[in-house]
Amino acid sequence: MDFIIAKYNYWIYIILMMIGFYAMIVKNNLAKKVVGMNIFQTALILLFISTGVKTGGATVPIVIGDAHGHAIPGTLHAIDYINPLPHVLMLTAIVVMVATFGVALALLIMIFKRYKTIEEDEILEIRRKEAFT
Amino acid sequence: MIRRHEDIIIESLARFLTPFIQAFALYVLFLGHYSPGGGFQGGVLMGASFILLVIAYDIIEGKRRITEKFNIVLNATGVMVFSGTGLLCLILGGEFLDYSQLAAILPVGPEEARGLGILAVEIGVEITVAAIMVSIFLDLASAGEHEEALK
Amino acid sequence: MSTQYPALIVIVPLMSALICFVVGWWNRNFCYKIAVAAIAVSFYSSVVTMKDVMANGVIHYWVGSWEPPWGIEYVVDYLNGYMLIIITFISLLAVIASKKSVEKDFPEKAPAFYSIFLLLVTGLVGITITGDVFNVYVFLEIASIAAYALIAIGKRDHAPMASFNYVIYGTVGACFYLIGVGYLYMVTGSLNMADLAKLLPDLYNSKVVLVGFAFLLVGVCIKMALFPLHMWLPDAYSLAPDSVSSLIAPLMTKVSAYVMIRIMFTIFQPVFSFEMLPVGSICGWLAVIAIFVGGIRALAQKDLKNMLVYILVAEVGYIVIGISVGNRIGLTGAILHIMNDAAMMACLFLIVGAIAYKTGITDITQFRHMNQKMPFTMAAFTITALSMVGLPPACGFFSKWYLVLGAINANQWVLVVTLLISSLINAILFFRVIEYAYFYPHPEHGAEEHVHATSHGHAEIVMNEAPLSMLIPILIMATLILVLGPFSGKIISSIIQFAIPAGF
Amino acid sequence: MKTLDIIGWFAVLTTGALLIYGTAEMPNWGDPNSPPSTHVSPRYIEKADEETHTPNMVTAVLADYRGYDTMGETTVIFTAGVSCMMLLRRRQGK
Amino acid sequence: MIWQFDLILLTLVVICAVAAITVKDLLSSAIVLGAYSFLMCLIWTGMGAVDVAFTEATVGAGVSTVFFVAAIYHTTRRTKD
Amino acid sequence: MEVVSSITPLLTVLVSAVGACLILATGERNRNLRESWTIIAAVIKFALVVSMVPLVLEGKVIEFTFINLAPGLPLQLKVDPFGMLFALLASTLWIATSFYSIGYMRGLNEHAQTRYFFCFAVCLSATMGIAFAGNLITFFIFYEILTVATYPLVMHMETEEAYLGSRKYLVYTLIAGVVLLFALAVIYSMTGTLDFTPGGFLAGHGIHTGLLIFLFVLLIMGCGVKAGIMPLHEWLPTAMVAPTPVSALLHAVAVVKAGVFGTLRIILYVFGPILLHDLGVWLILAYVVSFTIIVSAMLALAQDNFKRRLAFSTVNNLAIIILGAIILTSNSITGGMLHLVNHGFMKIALFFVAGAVFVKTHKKNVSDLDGLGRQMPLTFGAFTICALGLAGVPPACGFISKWFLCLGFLEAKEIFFLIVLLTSAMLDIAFFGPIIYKAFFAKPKPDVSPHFDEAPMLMVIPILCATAISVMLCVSPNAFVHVFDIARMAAMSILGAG
Repeated sequence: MDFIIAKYNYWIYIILMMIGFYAMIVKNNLAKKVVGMNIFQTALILLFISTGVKTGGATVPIVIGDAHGHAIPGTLHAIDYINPLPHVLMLTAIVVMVATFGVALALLIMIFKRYKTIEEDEILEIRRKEAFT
Repeated sequence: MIRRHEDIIIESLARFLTPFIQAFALYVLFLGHYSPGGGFQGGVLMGASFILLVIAYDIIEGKRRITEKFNIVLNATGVMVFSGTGLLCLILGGEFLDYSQLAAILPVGPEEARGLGILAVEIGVEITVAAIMVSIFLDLASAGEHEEALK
Repeated sequence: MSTQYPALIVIVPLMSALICFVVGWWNRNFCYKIAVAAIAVSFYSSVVTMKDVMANGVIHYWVGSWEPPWGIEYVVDYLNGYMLIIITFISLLAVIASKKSVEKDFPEKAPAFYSIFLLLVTGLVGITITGDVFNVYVFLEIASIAAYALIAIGKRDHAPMASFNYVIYGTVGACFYLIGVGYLYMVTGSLNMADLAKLLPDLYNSKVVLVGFAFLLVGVCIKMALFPLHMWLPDAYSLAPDSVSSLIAPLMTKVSAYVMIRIMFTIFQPVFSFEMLPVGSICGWLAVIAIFVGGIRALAQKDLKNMLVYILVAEVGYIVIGISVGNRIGLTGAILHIMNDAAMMACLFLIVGAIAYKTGITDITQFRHMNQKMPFTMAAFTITALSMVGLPPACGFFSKWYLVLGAINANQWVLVVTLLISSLINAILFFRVIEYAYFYPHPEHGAEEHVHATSHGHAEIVMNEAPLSMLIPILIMATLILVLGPFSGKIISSIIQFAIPAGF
Repeated sequence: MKTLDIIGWFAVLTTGALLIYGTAEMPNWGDPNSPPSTHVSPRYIEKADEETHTPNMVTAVLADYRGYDTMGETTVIFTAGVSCMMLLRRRQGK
Repeated sequence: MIWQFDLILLTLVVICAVAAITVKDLLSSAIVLGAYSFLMCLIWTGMGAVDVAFTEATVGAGVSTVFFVAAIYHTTRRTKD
Repeated sequence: MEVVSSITPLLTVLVSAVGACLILATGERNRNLRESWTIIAAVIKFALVVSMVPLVLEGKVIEFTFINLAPGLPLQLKVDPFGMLFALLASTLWIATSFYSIGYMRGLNEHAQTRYFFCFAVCLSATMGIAFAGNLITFFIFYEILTVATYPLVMHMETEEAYLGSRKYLVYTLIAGVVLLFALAVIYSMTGTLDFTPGGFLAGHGIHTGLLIFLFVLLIMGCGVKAGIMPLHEWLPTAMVAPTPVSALLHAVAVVKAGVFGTLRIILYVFGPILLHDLGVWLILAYVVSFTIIVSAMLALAQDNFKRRLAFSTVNNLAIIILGAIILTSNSITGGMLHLVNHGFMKIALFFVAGAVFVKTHKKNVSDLDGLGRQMPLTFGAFTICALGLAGVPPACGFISKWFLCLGFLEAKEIFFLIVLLTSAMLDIAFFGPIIYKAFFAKPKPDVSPHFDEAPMLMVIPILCATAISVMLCVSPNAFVHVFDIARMAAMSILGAG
């Protein structure tokens, strides 16, 4: 039980990742694939954020200091703040996510213009028909 | 294609909100050093303000506010500011993106120069993100038919 | 830091992409020149960097002057420098050759096209030059997104669908890679390759490291299109515009192969990859299947470009065989084959582009009299084909030689036999084309070919060669294919043997 | 159910199983002594303000220590924007 | 951080994810995806990742949803699965 | 053995490659210039080869190394007596074939002549490379170039039959190449060297006996395809669709001789007599080639197509050469090497005759030759001398080589193989006899004019020259370029070292 409680974030991340992955490769609707892609990437972000967490009084990674916000050098301790590195990485990952999302949607529109559908099996059917004629 | 519905409440609300969102976007950008936020979040907000206008009015209005060529220039300018800052550092004799070199041309010490360098690149990020968000939205919302939208 | 050239390799194409995009909005003709100039500078920088590496050893360039593992560093060693030269050189030729076909296929998209083209090159060199695992992911995404877009504008009808499939597979691959990075980060707290290499040996028994390694590898294999994960490749590459496939096809898979070598030999030690895990044998078997599946599917194609992309699937198998045998000679062969295959694929795709540009023909059965219509192009094709078949003195033979030697040293006889049989499959594939192009007489009547009788009664076909901007890259590439072969010993003794991790 | 679906399910379940297998030995959630909290990040927390004059460590790391990543990120979004434009718009430039 | 609250959020996230890929209307899917992103951003705030949460709130719940709706506008809402 | 470093071997190889480029550059525009390139290259090549003869006779080895392909694996040319022998044969015959080709091609007004002459020159380049190859990898490289360069020549006619023939040729030779490559890789990874050494280099590396036998089989298969050893000869008769000069090239100069040359290199310079004796495989190979000798001679009897009959005769003679080498006595090796040269001269004359007949009368079959001998007396006179020479009858040089073979067999007390040799000589007479008889004594067919009507001079002169050299090599084997001495030296170097 301890095993499950101590890592419940990780279990949720695995579940989300499997859901996203499932949608990406099994779903027939292309838009659903894109949704799955989004869920997949978000789950990944959850994984990274979870690695940075510190329990035991650590706070957000912004220095608590004087009126200007700056702290006296040497007074900061790693134990007091949450690890900022995963956050940085994930900011990048979110950007990548939205960029991929945008391109995928643009492709979706192109595909719809061409085939008038975004169901994969119907598209394959159209392609097969066109290959014969 | 987004059509205009001439709904006075939505239109005036959007027009009313836009400056506030933009101000907040700038706030997020400049306070990025001291609080959550920074170029990326600010940029998305900035972009969102234009997107709001476009949704409330239509693409024609949106393109009146931010013309296509201006958008194109902004797109590239942001990344250019970022990499240009880096290149400036390189020209000043340091490594690429070594902002402490900016102290040579700014009246501050290397640490503060780094802080200012961060601000500079955050501005670059903000510009690009804002412009690109608008650009992607316009492309998606019009399915690429800007010209038709303008007719 | 004495030299800034490593930074220029990446920065110049990147900034030129921005300039190109803006300038192109006002005058479209500048884009091509900017792109060529930018990649030429990048190529020059990589040559200088490589010389520096050969003179002074490994270059560490700390971006932002933060020492690793806190900052990001460029690490240019022999393997890197070698890859950078290959990438920039082939990009240079590809961009030079792209001029006419861009003008023909999508002139109105030229600014965006060249901008994305440069971004793709940026992504590829960025992946190669960096010494940070997360940075690899970022540049991988730049390259991938650029590739999605470039593939989707293909003239052929189904390109967007192929590109969409590529988006899905590519994202899965990149995400798997990122999961692997996350797992490694979780147990080491570091993202720097050298630092990881130092920290990981103590953790080799950890399940987390094992899973991380597996995900890294699977992610890279998707990007590389190793056998069961290759489904996206044939469609995507064959439907891409000709000017794009001559860049993407030779380089994307090779760069992924480079990342694979980095993962297996730099981040992890061969001890882990080969002795603690059965990676070698799994990859070896997959490569064998890849070679046969690629070869057999290629046999079924009538379209030259479709044939080439299936051959590409098989060629990936070669490189993986070299990596998976797990000895020095095999790895030498793999690294050599990265170069040779990049050269051959670039040449073949350039030729396909040239032929399609000039005659619009891609169907092999319509290649009659191609040798008279486009003699230089077909001569280059013949040289490349012989190289693909593995006939000396073209370069394909030499990498195959090392691969075979490596497989023999590892006592992997199945791999040896596969390599040998696959050259026969390649022979059938390419001699079929050569036969059609050179030996089929009787031009079809009513076709648009300019046929007229000459003095001695034989029909002669007017030469209709590709424009110089296409022909010169093709000829350079073909010459290189011939020259690189005999010089491969020199390349190995001066570069590749230092690129292989010491003590392996 | 199509064969493709079965392969898909198989892939999903394999991936999940592999992840669960790996999770068993992960450091506990929020452990302040886990390697990510002790190896590289302490320097960011303790020195970022001093070295870059930026109290928000995330910003400092994002734009300075790993500024190159961020440049890559910006390039990614730029690439996406140009891609969308190239894919969807008919007319570009003159 | 209250772990019960956390647990509820995580459960909700999973429910939203499942809903987003099973619902038969793409527009609903887009909205549910927005909700999913928003819940995710709450979780991250709980973990102290304020910057990431901020970004996710603007991007995931905001702009992405708008993009998705815009794209659906030009394709179709219909889906078979 | 003293080693001299010189660039001449490289020049020898490059001459025809440069010639090939010039031919291609000249093209159809100026046919005389194009063909003069061929002649010039051939003459220069011959001069270069001959210029190296004195050095070889002094017992020196001329060496040239281009570049190291890998540690212990140089791309190297080395002129030793055996290579010299082959180079002499090839360069002499190239001159003859060049003149003959011009006559033949112009006589028939063939298409794609530039391609023909280009490939021809490349072939010769590759043949020189094979002759002078200093190690197996260099040998292999030129061997594969030869394969590729002959493929368009076989394909030349561009008929359905030609496609089939050339495809078959390509399949056989490429598979052989792959097998050879495999064996090479194994040997290299076991021994770390591939240099040809008189008396063999494989012994003493601790390779398992089974593997050695396997390697021997692979190598012999690899070279045996081109040499037409019996179960692998299938491509040879089908490749007869090629134009006659090509067939002459295939059968007398380049391809099959390269195969035989390679086989001899493997027997004598890779494995070596001692190792082969220890392994006991020599006897098996000897039986296989004996089988080839008898069966091919019988098959030749059954052929009506003139060129196919000659093709089977070639298979027969090649097997005789290999038999001589594999018996592994000094005399038999000398005999085998001499027969390599002698058969080349005689067989090329025979093929030239077949081509001359075809150009003149468009007749392909033996049964149509009735009375042609009286119409073309010079041609058929040469034919008679050479055909009898192949059977071992003086005054053509087949006599000398067969004599030494017989001596060798007696020396080794291998009476069975002696009988095989003599039987094959009988069969030779049996299948050449009818041709001679028909040509001179049969009643002419109605379409044969009774007047003297020789083929073009460009074709007759090469025939006469080849015949003259054949006769001269019999009368005085050492007169011309010391062929006999060179062969003797090669044989002695192998057995001396072993």
